[in-house]
Amino acid sequence: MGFVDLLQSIIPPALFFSAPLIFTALGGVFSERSGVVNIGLEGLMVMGAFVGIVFNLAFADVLGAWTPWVSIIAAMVVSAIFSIIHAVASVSFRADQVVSGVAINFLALGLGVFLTKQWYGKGQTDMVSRPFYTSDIPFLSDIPIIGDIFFKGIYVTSYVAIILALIVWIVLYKTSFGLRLRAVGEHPMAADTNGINVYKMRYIAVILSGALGGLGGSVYALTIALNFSHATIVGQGFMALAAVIFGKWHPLGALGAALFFGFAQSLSVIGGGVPLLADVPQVYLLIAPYVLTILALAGFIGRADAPRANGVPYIKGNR
Amino acid sequence: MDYVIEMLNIRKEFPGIVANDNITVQLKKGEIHALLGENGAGKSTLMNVLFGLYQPEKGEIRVNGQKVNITDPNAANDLGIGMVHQHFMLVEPFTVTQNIILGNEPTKFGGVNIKKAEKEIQELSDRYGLRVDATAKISDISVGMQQRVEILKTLYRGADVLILDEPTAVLTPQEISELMEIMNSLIAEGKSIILITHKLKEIMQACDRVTVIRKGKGIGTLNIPDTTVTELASLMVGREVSFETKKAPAEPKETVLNIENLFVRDTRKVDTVKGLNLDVRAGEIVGLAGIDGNGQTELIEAITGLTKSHSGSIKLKDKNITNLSPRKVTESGLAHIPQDRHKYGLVLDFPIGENIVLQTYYQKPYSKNGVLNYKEIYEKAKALIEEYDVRTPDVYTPARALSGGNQQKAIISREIDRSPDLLIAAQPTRGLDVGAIEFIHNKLIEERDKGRAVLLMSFELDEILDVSDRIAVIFDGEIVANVKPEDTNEQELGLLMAGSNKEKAGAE
Amino acid sequence: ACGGGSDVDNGSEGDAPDYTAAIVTDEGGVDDKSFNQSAWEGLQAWGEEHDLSKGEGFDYAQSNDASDYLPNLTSLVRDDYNLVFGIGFLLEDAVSDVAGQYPDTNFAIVDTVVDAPNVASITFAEHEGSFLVGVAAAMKTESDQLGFVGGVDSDLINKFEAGFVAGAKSVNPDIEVDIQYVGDFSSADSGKLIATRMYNDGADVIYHAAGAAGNGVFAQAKDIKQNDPDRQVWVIGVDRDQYEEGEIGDHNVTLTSMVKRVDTSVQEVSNLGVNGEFPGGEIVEFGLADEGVSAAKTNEEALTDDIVTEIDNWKEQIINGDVEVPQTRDELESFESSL
Amino acid sequence: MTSNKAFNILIPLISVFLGLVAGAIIMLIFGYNPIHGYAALWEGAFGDLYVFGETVRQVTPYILTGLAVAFAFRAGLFNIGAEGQVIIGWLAAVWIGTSFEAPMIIHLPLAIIVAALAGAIWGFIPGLLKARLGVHEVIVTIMLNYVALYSANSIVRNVLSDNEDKTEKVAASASLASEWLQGLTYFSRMHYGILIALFAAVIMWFIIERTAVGFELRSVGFNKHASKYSGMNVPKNIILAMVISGIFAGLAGSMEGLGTFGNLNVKSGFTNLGFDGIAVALLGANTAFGVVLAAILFGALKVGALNMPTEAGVPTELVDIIIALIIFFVASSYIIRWFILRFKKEEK
Ligand SMILES: Nc1ncnc2c1ncn2[C@@H]1O[C@H](COP(=O)(O)OP(=O)(O)OP(=O)(O)O)[C@@H](O)[C@H]1O
Ligand SMILES: Nc1ncnc2c1ncn2[C@@H]1O[C@H](COP(=O)(O)OP(=O)(O)OP(=O)(O)O)[C@@H](O)[C@H]1O
Ligand SMILES: [Mg+2]
Ligand SMILES: [Mg+2]
Repeated sequence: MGFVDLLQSIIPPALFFSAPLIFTALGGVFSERSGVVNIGLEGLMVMGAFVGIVFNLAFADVLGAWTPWVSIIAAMVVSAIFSIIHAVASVSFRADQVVSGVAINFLALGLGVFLTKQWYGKGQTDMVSRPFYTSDIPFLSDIPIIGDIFFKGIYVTSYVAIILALIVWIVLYKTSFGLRLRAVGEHPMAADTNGINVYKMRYIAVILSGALGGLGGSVYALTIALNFSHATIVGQGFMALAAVIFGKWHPLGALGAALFFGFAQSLSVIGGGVPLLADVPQVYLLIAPYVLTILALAGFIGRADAPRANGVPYIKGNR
Repeated sequence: MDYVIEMLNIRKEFPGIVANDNITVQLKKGEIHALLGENGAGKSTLMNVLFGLYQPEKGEIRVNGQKVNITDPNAANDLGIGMVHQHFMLVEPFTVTQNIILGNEPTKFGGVNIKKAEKEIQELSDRYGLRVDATAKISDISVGMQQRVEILKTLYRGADVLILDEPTAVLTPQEISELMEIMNSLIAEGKSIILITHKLKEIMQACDRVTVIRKGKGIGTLNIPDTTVTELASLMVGREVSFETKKAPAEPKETVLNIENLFVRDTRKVDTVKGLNLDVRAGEIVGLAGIDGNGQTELIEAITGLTKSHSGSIKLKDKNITNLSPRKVTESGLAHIPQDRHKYGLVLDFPIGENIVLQTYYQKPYSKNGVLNYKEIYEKAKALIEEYDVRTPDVYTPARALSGGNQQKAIISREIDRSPDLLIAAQPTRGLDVGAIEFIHNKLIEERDKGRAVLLMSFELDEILDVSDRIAVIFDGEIVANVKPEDTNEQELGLLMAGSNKEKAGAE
Repeated sequence: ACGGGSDVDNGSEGDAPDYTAAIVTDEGGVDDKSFNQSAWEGLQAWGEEHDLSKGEGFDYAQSNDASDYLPNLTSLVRDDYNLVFGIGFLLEDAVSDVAGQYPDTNFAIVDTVVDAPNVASITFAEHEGSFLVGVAAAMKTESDQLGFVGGVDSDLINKFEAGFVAGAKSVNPDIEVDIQYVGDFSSADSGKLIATRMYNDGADVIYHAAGAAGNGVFAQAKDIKQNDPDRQVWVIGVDRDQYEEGEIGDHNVTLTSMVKRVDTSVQEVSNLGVNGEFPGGEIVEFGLADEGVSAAKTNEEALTDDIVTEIDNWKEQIINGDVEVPQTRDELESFESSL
Repeated sequence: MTSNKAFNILIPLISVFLGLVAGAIIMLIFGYNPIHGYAALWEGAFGDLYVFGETVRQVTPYILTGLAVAFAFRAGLFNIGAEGQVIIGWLAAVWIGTSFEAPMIIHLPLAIIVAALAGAIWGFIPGLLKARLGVHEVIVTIMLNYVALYSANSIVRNVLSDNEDKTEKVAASASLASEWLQGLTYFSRMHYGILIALFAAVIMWFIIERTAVGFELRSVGFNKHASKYSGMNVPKNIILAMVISGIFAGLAGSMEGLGTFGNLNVKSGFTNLGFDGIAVALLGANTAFGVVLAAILFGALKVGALNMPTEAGVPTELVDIIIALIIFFVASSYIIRWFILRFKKEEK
């Protein structure tokens, strides 16, 4: 297998693996940048996957080709609403945000599987009939080499994810909304005295993380898993959280980290069939993404400074 | 009426405490109006009410004669009221401009138009002589400039009334007089100012009228020309106060702390202590005077073992303690009242009793073979709390629930009780009221009289001048002068602290 | 249809037996589209046959976790079921333990062997079924390149692999089979990636023996078909007839499936129990002859007559004993050299 | 004022109560009879000696993983990695248990100690990285969970067996299983590990509350700066906390390897013991005694849940929802506290 072939068999899957992580990690960036720790990303993804699949199954006949798109929007909406629980607990009720996030994880999985059993009478849904399919990007895919590697047989959602990361970067760093959001996560009282409603900003940020987590979960479900069960989302949310921290709470950093995870993961699966790596015992390929992340953190990424007020409930009037 | 602001019969309660009890303040247009009171008197609370951060339980606010309801800081802004808070409200990783426009951003195509804002702010700064670099990051600029940023922030929002909450507490004498000038130029532009302070001299110097608050109650408003420092002081405290700390002349003995040619780097790997030499002898209090950021923090951290020095030596009673761990340094006979009592001095969630043994928990009788003896610990704590008059319901109460002054007393009791050879006190009276300050000053002098060496670091020149037997001025990581308090004054000290000595030396 | 083939049920038709049976699933419910579901269907059919209803005469207990196997088995024993099935080799230890504890109860284990006098071990000749789908694949391929995606690299799945390769090479010794294991039976994403690579590398028929991970293989095949309806991509399903999984628009990418009649086996073993002929301590193997394993022929469009003929031809030979299908990689090697 | 101690007991109780009420409401909404549902749950957890034994069996590792998470929490660290430490401890225990035979008095303690050590190493890595390089322990422990899972699978397959998906059973001399206990409980898998778990809880209580080491750990957990100021070695304490945390989790793994299962399977996913341990620790307010009570509650809920589908038709996941809500209520203790205080005021 030539090098280009190798890239061609690794890059598109890497992009497809990364997309759900990118979406969810961007949600995490919003939430944590506003000062709300979000361990609940996993649960938000579960909710997104559940809703995306259920919606897809229910409306495939009505919506036709639009089904997957409408499904992920439905998943975003429902997960956004679901995330309000975390917002209420950690913003209004001054809950320990880690604890509340853990509760979100348990709750989403419990509810998802419980409702699946209620509605379908079994522990997993059917396969959706209208998932996302890969496509070639017109024109770009005709570029030699580059086109083959980056623009052939790729899910549109992967591009959406990358573009969204850029948008989030612009929103956070170039708009007044972003300035306010970051201020709330660094020094909520300063923001408050500048007339910014800290609670509102944090609610918005958590709800955005819900929407994006739901998007991540539903994209995972509609590109990769194609049905919903207790085993659909297992740890991807935690990987997204890791991408947030690895990426130093920066949208483009999170994008890079998620792409790295996706690349490493696709390499670990594909590697078995790549002559160069065929002799490497599979376990090394499997653990490579995780070990590399640790080494990167220990070696050159180093200390990551969280937003200063991350995890601290804001109590108005407290000095 | 020509009052811009009237706060009439304001009452504000916090759980278990009436912070403002029927206070009235009226601000005339174009005046500098002082708000005077002890710590905890309720000054900040009153102003936070005016700024919309708190809602009063009772009372009425009028702006230009109109009754208003100030629900939040935005409402205050709209009414032309701006506030510079006691603790700066600046987002450190942001630039000056970002901080100023926050919440009020000019936009272009939906994005923040930062270029335009920068230009506007630079212009505004120049107009009032504020000398602020609009593009600098807050974490990179001095405290003085941070304060000017805060002032700029109110001006940018078009404030006509500025509330300055203890703006001088963190400034050098020179910076203070600069601030006074700025205030005058603001008045000249038609603004009105409320200045909170408990420094009487400043009030006499800069203000037109003063309202005195004591224990949440308004005592009255006076015209500055009609009053004196002594009158204001007794109004504020409610009794006669002596301004001089009484103490016998020092009798310095052998050298306890000896620092030679010390170099220390800060977290950014920049030298902040550069070849510093300092001696402190038994039986004397050495005051370390200097503007914040000239290496005093790193110096103290290096002595106490919290930071490593990279060359030079520190000796405590002839024992070399350079780069020993904090534990070893403590055991060698050093006690340290830290600058930031919440960050370093206390584990706020521990009971007071456990805070009392924070450095000695592992020693007998507090623990034996690694097992704690709570009976001994709490007995000790009870004894100290009694002796130092720490007001707390009991020794099991978390330190967090104590007032600032009582927290500080607990720390001091712990440190002094270890009978150290050297006591380092960093800003020991910051944020405390007159009573507590008196108590602490007397304790320091008492320790001196017992033959201990005391190093007192403070940004308050009054304190340095009152308490020290000798003053070491630190500038740019070096001791640039050693002077006796009786041979100097605030003005001269201020100049030394600003490096006049060194510059002169360089010029020669 | 094949349930009727057993000769034991005639006498007991109609009257409710005092013999009761239940199954314990492995991780995954009775709706897993795989052999938990198959087993439950078999038990339900058996219940119907004897006029029993769920909870009265037959039932199931679902395991959510490996630690649930034993309590589930035990609770069914203690509910006085006469015969308790452990569905799947994962339950081997649990069945072996509980069989020792309750020697008076009958147990059966599917897909592996537990050596105890009160346990019937139900196995299937997966290698033979795999041989037939290998034949189909070899007939269908245009690139002479096939893929095999296994779940976990174990003796059981190696049987599928060996049979498949043997079948394909028997038709055309030049065919290459690209073999890769997912590492588990659940990672559909990994399954999809592996399939992506195999199809990219030129394989046009992939046989998966990877449980839910195999869903990824279907997903990838359908994806290719969606983009390029003219391209030749096929999947061979496993355990049940996975025809449904292959539907994509007007096409269907499921060439055939290696069907394991777990349902029949459960039904038959239960009936043996009813008749007092419970095969305790024995290994009951279901193979081609009794339709215990087979190649599904649902996709008539894809499975042309000559392919079907060829399959039936080889099936004959295997049943006759003319062809001995290899079960391990070693056996495969000597099989290949004998070609 | 209602004292803090009273709140610390009251709030978990109220949370559990509210969680169960919410569960009942959900059952009503979906047309189940909550009384039947909860009766089935109770029956399934305590109805007879067999299920009681099974409940104890489930409680055992929960106590240990709960302690693991709680211990780290007390030192200000969030150990999401208990999961991986469980797997590694399990692997180590089984490795020792299957590799040789020796008198029980040596073999069993050795297997347990090696499991604890393995867990300790798995805790040491994130502890070291946190203490020396400031690397976030949450991310390192998440990563190590996967490393543990895949490595253990590979070792089972390639080292401890000949390409099988499980190891042999551990030698009788390394087994925690007890015929006596099994006989007593109609062959439940209850084993002697519960004694180890309870003993570990006592150890945690003693270390944290009674020793100078515990004093340091708690101090570091609350305020690193003040701890450093007062002469404590903060990095050392961070590492120590993670190591001890890992030991508890490693022990939990040995409970499964030497007690419940007696071997190690290739796992397709996590055991969830470590993740559930987070919930146990949080409900137990990170105290040893609280963890034991919370583990009993969660163990009973999990085992009892198995009985709900058959007896009352209620899906087992209802229990997960209830657990989630309980944690949620514990998290929102501020609001519960507020309600209590208001209630009291109105009474007066
Ligand atoms: N958010 C709050 N909650 C409870 N009590 C408060 C709060 N803010 C202030 N207090 C209390 O109200 C009283 C007045 O406080 P305030 O901050 O107004 O005093 P101050 O005069 O500004 O003192 P200082 O000179 O220390 O700034 C103090 O006893 C203080 O403890
Ligand atoms: N977090 C808290 N929890 C409980 N009580 C508190 C808390 N913070 C402050 N208090 C109470 O509020 C009162 C005022 O505290 P504060 O620190 O403002 O005192 P202060 O008036 O500034 O006194 P001091 O001059 O001693 O600093 C204290 O007596 C304290 O008991
Ligand atoms: Mg104040
Ligand atoms: Mg105070």
